[in-house]
Amino acid sequence: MNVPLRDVLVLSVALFSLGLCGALLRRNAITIFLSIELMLNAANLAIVGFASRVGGYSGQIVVFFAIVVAAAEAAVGLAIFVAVFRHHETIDVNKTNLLKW
Amino acid sequence: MIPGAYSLDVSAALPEIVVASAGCLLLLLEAFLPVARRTFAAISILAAGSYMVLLERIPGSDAFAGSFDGSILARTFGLFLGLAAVLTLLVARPYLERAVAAGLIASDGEFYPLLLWGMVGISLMARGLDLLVIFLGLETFSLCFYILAAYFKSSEASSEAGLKYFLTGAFASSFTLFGIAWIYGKTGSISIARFADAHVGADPLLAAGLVFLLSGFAFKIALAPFHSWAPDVYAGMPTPAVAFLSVAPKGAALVVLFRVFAGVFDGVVPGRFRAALAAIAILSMIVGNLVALAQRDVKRLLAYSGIAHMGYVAIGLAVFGRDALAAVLLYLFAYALTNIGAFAAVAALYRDERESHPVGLLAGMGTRSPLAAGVLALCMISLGGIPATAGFIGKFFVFKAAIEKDLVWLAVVGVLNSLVSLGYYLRVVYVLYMREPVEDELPAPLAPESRLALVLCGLGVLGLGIFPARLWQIVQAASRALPSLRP
Amino acid sequence: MPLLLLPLLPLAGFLLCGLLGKRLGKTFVTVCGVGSVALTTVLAYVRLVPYVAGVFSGHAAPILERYGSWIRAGNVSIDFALRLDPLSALMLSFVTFVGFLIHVYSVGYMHADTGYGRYFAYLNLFMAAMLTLILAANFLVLFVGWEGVGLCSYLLIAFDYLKESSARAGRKAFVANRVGDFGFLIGLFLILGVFGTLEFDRLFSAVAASPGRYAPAMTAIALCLFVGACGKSAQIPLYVWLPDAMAGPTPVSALIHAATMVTAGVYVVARSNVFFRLSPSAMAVVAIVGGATALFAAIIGTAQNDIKKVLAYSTVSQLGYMFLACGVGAFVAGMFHVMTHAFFKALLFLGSGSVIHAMGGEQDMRRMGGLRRALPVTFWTFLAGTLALAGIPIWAGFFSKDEILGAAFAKSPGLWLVGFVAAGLTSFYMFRLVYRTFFGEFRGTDDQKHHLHESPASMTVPLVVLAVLSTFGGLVGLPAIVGPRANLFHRFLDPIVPPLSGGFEPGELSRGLEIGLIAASVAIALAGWLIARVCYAGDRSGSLPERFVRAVPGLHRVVENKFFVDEIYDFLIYRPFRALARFFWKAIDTLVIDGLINAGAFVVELSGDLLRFFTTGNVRNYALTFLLGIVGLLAWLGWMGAR
Amino acid sequence: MIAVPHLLTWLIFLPAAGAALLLLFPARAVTEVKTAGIVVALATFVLSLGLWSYDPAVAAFQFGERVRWIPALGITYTVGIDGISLLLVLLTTLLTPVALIFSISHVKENVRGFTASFLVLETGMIGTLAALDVALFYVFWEVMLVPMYLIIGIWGGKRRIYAAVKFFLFTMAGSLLMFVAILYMAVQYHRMSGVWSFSLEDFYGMSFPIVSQTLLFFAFALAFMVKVPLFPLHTWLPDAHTEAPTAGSIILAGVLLKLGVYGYLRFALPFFPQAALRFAPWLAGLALVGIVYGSMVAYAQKDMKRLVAYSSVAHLGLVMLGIAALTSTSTSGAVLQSVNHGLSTGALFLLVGVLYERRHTREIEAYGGVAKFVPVTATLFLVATFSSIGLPGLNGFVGEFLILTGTFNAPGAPRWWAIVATSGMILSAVYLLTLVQRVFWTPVRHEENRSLTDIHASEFVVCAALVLAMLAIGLAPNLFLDKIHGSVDTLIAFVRAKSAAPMEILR
Repeated sequence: MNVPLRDVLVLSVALFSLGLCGALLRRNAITIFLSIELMLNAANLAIVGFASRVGGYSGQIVVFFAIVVAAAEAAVGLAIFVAVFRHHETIDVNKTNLLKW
Repeated sequence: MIPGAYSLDVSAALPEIVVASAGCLLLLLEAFLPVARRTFAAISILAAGSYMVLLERIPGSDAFAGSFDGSILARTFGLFLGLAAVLTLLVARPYLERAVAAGLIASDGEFYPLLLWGMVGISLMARGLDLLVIFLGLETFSLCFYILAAYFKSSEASSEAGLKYFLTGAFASSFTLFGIAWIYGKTGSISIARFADAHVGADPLLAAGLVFLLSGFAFKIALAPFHSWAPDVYAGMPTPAVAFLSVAPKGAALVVLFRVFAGVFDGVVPGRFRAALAAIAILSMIVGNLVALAQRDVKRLLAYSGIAHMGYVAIGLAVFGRDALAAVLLYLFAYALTNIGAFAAVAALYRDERESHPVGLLAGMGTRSPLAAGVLALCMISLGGIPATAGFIGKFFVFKAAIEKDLVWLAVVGVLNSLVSLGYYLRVVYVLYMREPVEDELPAPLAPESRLALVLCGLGVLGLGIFPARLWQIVQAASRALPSLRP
Repeated sequence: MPLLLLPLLPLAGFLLCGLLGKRLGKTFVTVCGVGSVALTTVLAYVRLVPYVAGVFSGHAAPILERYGSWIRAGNVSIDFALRLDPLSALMLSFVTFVGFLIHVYSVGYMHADTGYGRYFAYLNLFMAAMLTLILAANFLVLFVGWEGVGLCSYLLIAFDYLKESSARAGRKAFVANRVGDFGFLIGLFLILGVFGTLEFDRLFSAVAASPGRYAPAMTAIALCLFVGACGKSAQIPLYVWLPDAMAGPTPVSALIHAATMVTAGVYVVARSNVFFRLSPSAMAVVAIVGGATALFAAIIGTAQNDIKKVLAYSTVSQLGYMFLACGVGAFVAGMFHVMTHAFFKALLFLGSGSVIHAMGGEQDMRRMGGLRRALPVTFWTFLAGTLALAGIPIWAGFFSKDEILGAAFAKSPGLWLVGFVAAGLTSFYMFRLVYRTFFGEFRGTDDQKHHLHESPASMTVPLVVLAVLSTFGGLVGLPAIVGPRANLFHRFLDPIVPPLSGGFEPGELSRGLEIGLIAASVAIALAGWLIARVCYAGDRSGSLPERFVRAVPGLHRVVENKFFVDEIYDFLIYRPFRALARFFWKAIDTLVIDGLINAGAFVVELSGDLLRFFTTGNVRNYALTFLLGIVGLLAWLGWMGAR
Repeated sequence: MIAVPHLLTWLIFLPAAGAALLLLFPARAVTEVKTAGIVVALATFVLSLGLWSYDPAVAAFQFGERVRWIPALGITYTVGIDGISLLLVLLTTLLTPVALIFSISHVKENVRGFTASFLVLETGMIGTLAALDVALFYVFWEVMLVPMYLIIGIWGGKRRIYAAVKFFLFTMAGSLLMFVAILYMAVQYHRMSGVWSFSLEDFYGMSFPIVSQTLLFFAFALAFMVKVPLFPLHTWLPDAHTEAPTAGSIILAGVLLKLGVYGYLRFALPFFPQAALRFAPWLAGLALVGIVYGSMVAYAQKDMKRLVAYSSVAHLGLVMLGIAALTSTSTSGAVLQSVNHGLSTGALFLLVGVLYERRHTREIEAYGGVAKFVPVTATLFLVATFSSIGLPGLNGFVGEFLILTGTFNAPGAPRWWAIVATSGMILSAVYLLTLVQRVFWTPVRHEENRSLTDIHASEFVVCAALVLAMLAIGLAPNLFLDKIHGSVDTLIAFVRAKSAAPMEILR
């Protein structure tokens, strides 16, 4: 079956906004990061959608790379969370504000 | 687009490959031959140097099916990048050894590979001719610097810096990707060269996409209002890494923005975009300078000053055009010399990296550590844009470009801001020379590398300030290399 | 022998005394200081005698000596040039001679002073400046001397600079003179504007050639010059500095503040009589100011107890006479009085100096008395001076003052009356001075009485010489009634008052009237003497004045306090000035200007301090600002797109 | 006098080279550093005497040199001097060694930095006076700020930092708009002619429509009015002067202020004649306010250096009045007077410094009757005072007289300008003689003054040099005026002609 591009984009925008809200509203670093991943994938979805219209591979290639990047980000991110956790016993971003003003 | 017509001439990417593999080599050495650590800095410098040399040799044409720039623009940028890298690496070794001695880190081994890979990422970003390469470069460098930000594991500040940089950075790059998606969707291509063919200059969705992309890169450049991360990250991050971060990626991001706008708008930025960019420039200048006035920590101060300076550069972006690009490139060189010089001095003048870096601690350094203090003062004066220093030359050309495009008022805003900025630059100078020392302990003696770095920066700042002609020719030629950019 | 040598010699003396005086000691100073002036005097007469002879034998052509251009810029070009003409010759004759006598006198008077070298340096510098003033061939060179004498008067008044009063008096003198110079300079600017030159020859010949053409501009020029004259010659309202100037050593008062410098104003008015005569109003002003000053100062003089103060006010009053003369067109008479006054007033001051010297610095007449026995020479010479000043016949003052009064009457009896009364007062306060100082019982302390002694020869000889001059000096200017060519002085000086068509003409007097006036002025002089005698001589000395004082205490207080002029100036000028100055500094400079600037700086700092709190340290806020940025950009672009 | 090739370039860069050399000395070698610095400064002075061969008959720039600097923008290193800059250059080269020699016995810490700063400053000042390329001029103009900032801030008095920063920001604020204006003019020139140039004569050739011309004029005038300083932009001056070390005050008053006058004559006036002439009355107004106001505020001061500083406001007001009147006489007088002011006020600051270094207070009240103990100082102070009051025979009078008479008889100027200005002659006597009286005369009030030692040989020598210069100008002013007025006349003629010409490019 053929999903129209419009629906795909609407979905992607919806996902992106959802992720955005999560990133802005949640306090736990991991949750925030998950929401950001959601935004990334929303972008991916949009690209795939466009790619199907544009044709060619470049779109898909971008998406693949993006997914890899996301994975790498996850790895780095978690490492950093651990480092922070060592100091604060928590990764609540409201609590990590030693550096300010 | 025609599939399959790929000429995979690796030589085009040789510089990056060399640097990247040098990074890998260092990592292996770190793992299996720790005694070799003391050579890491040297090797990295070698790599960075060869990067510059090899760039001179790459085929002038675009490689990888026109997704990889080999023009003089790339070479010029490479010069800038290599310079920044070498100076940073010179500063790094003594600094990190002190950190190891202070027990902030177990080893300084991973620092160099990360820096080198970050450099590769930046290089990709600047040389990328399609959005994919650019995005990859962006992410590569970001990932490395997320880690470098958190490099001092046992320092709370450093970890926090890492966390903040990582979260905001990821947040920003998701916007970047989203922007890429829309641009791709609207233009039907990820290759900048093809954007122009699409003729969709006024399309609102494309505009939205561009805004997302812009925001992502403005984040890396630390332009207001996408700047908030910078002060915190600078404050917590190891100083040499900050020196590099405060210069190199900003340059790359600016080049990208020039490329993309030139491509999408076919060289003529529509008035509303120009206005938006001008607004960003002004906001950055004002926020940067005003808040810098209120800073007591030298690294935060330099962060805000950096925001302000990128504001001046953004004037060039708003002006747009060949001379604007040339001016921006020149400004970047000047800024690289000055800012790295400043951070080199900061790295040399502060003993305890666990603590923050209050300006007050610099008191009396003018007599206690004349070289570092002198270079710091010189850099402050250069940042303040006083003639006979590089900083003045940068401003000179940017404002000239603005006035040529009848944006006199923008230039006026610029000079008024540099007046405000003098307020805090002069404060650093007088604390250095006109205040009695507050610490009874003398600063650590300068390591030869830091000496070299400081002297190079100092001479560079003065040299560029007094004899800018040659470099101006180079950057002008480089600006010509950007297709579809009007004079 | 060039004229330039005349000012240069004392200048050399000044340099020698000033630079080497301390090292080489008093003898050296005496030799250089007095020697230079002596030589100058000789040389001056070497030039004078043939010239004067020439004038009387009918060729009065002035001698002009140029020494090259001094200031040359744009349309201004001024040479450094000196001239010798009857007027400058007259001044030269007595300035050098009296100056020399006073130098000699000073050797004795100042012998004990630590500032001996400094004193003679200043005195020589003064001679140099004064000679430049009188020999100048144009107004700017004249101004050099003009300011130079001002400087020396300043330095010499404040000679005893550790005394508050001297220091203040010095500054007061210079500032008052500056106020005059202000007018003088404006006058010079006007002259330059009208004529394009400051050369006396060119100026006066130009005016004489076409008086009608220049007449309109003259009132302004003349009045400006007169303001300068008022400053230098201590006329109302700028006379206040002269009485204070008595803080200086007495020989200085004699030389500068009686004989020479203070007459410079009269000299300038006489010098530029061509200008003045073209402006009746200016003449009127000169005459009125002169007359008023003469009377006013004479009145004050009657109630002073300080011997030098009396002489000071008498000087002011006599200068008034000279201006009165100029004002009624009798310039020659004015200069005549300048000369005679130089003799007898120098004499009187030196005499008083001798008295003060004997009294060990005491200046208050109430503590003197009966000094004629102790100081015979001083007494007799002083008496000669008094007679001259009081205008008793055959003494010098009689001729000059009488001529002035005559001329005044011819112009306006009112002015004559003023001068007439002033003459009476003059003779009164002078004889009052003589009686209180030299007659009656000694009222000083015992050890003062013990130390009373006649001054050394170096002081008495000049007294005698001056006494002779004040006694017979007037005979060069016998009144017209004696014979048409009897008045040598007029024959010599008339050339300086060239005929001027449409210019101010002095009045004519009938022979009878002239005799009557002479009789009147002799009478009033004698009357003044008589009253003084009644009041202050004999056993009932002082009782009459006391009764008078008791009768009108207010009047006496006012007069004794010099009509409170200093206090009024202090209240009207000095205090407001100081208040305003402080206001400018504290209110405008510190509060307004710096206030605004610092306020601006503060606002900038403050806004920075507030803005920094947007960087809360919480990542979520960073993300939020990021988002707001994007929203803002989108909104902006959307809005722009919508248009 | 043997002619040195590239004389001006030598003059400009010899001091800077000397400064660089000094930095190679060990910081401890104080004596050597002092000697070397003084030797360099004196060498510069001796060299500068070569400029005296300037030929006023050729009323054009002489000793000219031109080297391409930033060819892409037609920016060149072009130097040369005319009658207007000649004397100021000589003044600079005279005052720098004076300042350094004076400081021999007074500057203790960081002598190396001190001497180096002065030499760099000298380079900046001479460069500013000699530059005939506007960009070059701006570079030198701003470069001067840094060493002066350090001199005030490091070796200054109690509130030195406040004063230094105030000085820097104030002057900077003035000149930043000039920077934009210069760029604007260059861009315009490029549009008109198709080639880039910042050279003076090319800019002279341009003229602008009155609106933009007025704006540009203000941008330039502001920079110079701050430097002069003209009321009400003067408040940085008292603080800077008061807090600066004596040597700094000498240079600040002696030369830096004159650069404002010079800049106005060299740039603002001939660049924008219509605007300049239109606003000349306002300039004159501010100058007059400066004369009266400055004098009165000076009178109210309790601090010797502040008093002298405010007297500068008054004197420079007179100079600017002469320029506003723009007659050959008044303008020549103004140029000469700025030299005079450099000498007399320099000497005054120097002598105040002599007292300060011994007594360590600038309070007038702390003195009184000291002439008894420091007679030589007192005498020299009197000479400087009377030179500054404008006593005939000394330098001050010549300048004042020319300015005043030139202004009084200027066709354009109302007479009350000169009349008000002349009143400054009375006021200057009032405040300066009051200073003399309160410091050197009147009874000794403080015992510690009895132990004051008189002026040292080194101090005396430099002060005597200044006094000789005063006498030279006072007695033989033509020596100097002849050098000046040729150039002044050409300038005025040019300004008049250009202001009369219609509004378009004259090339």
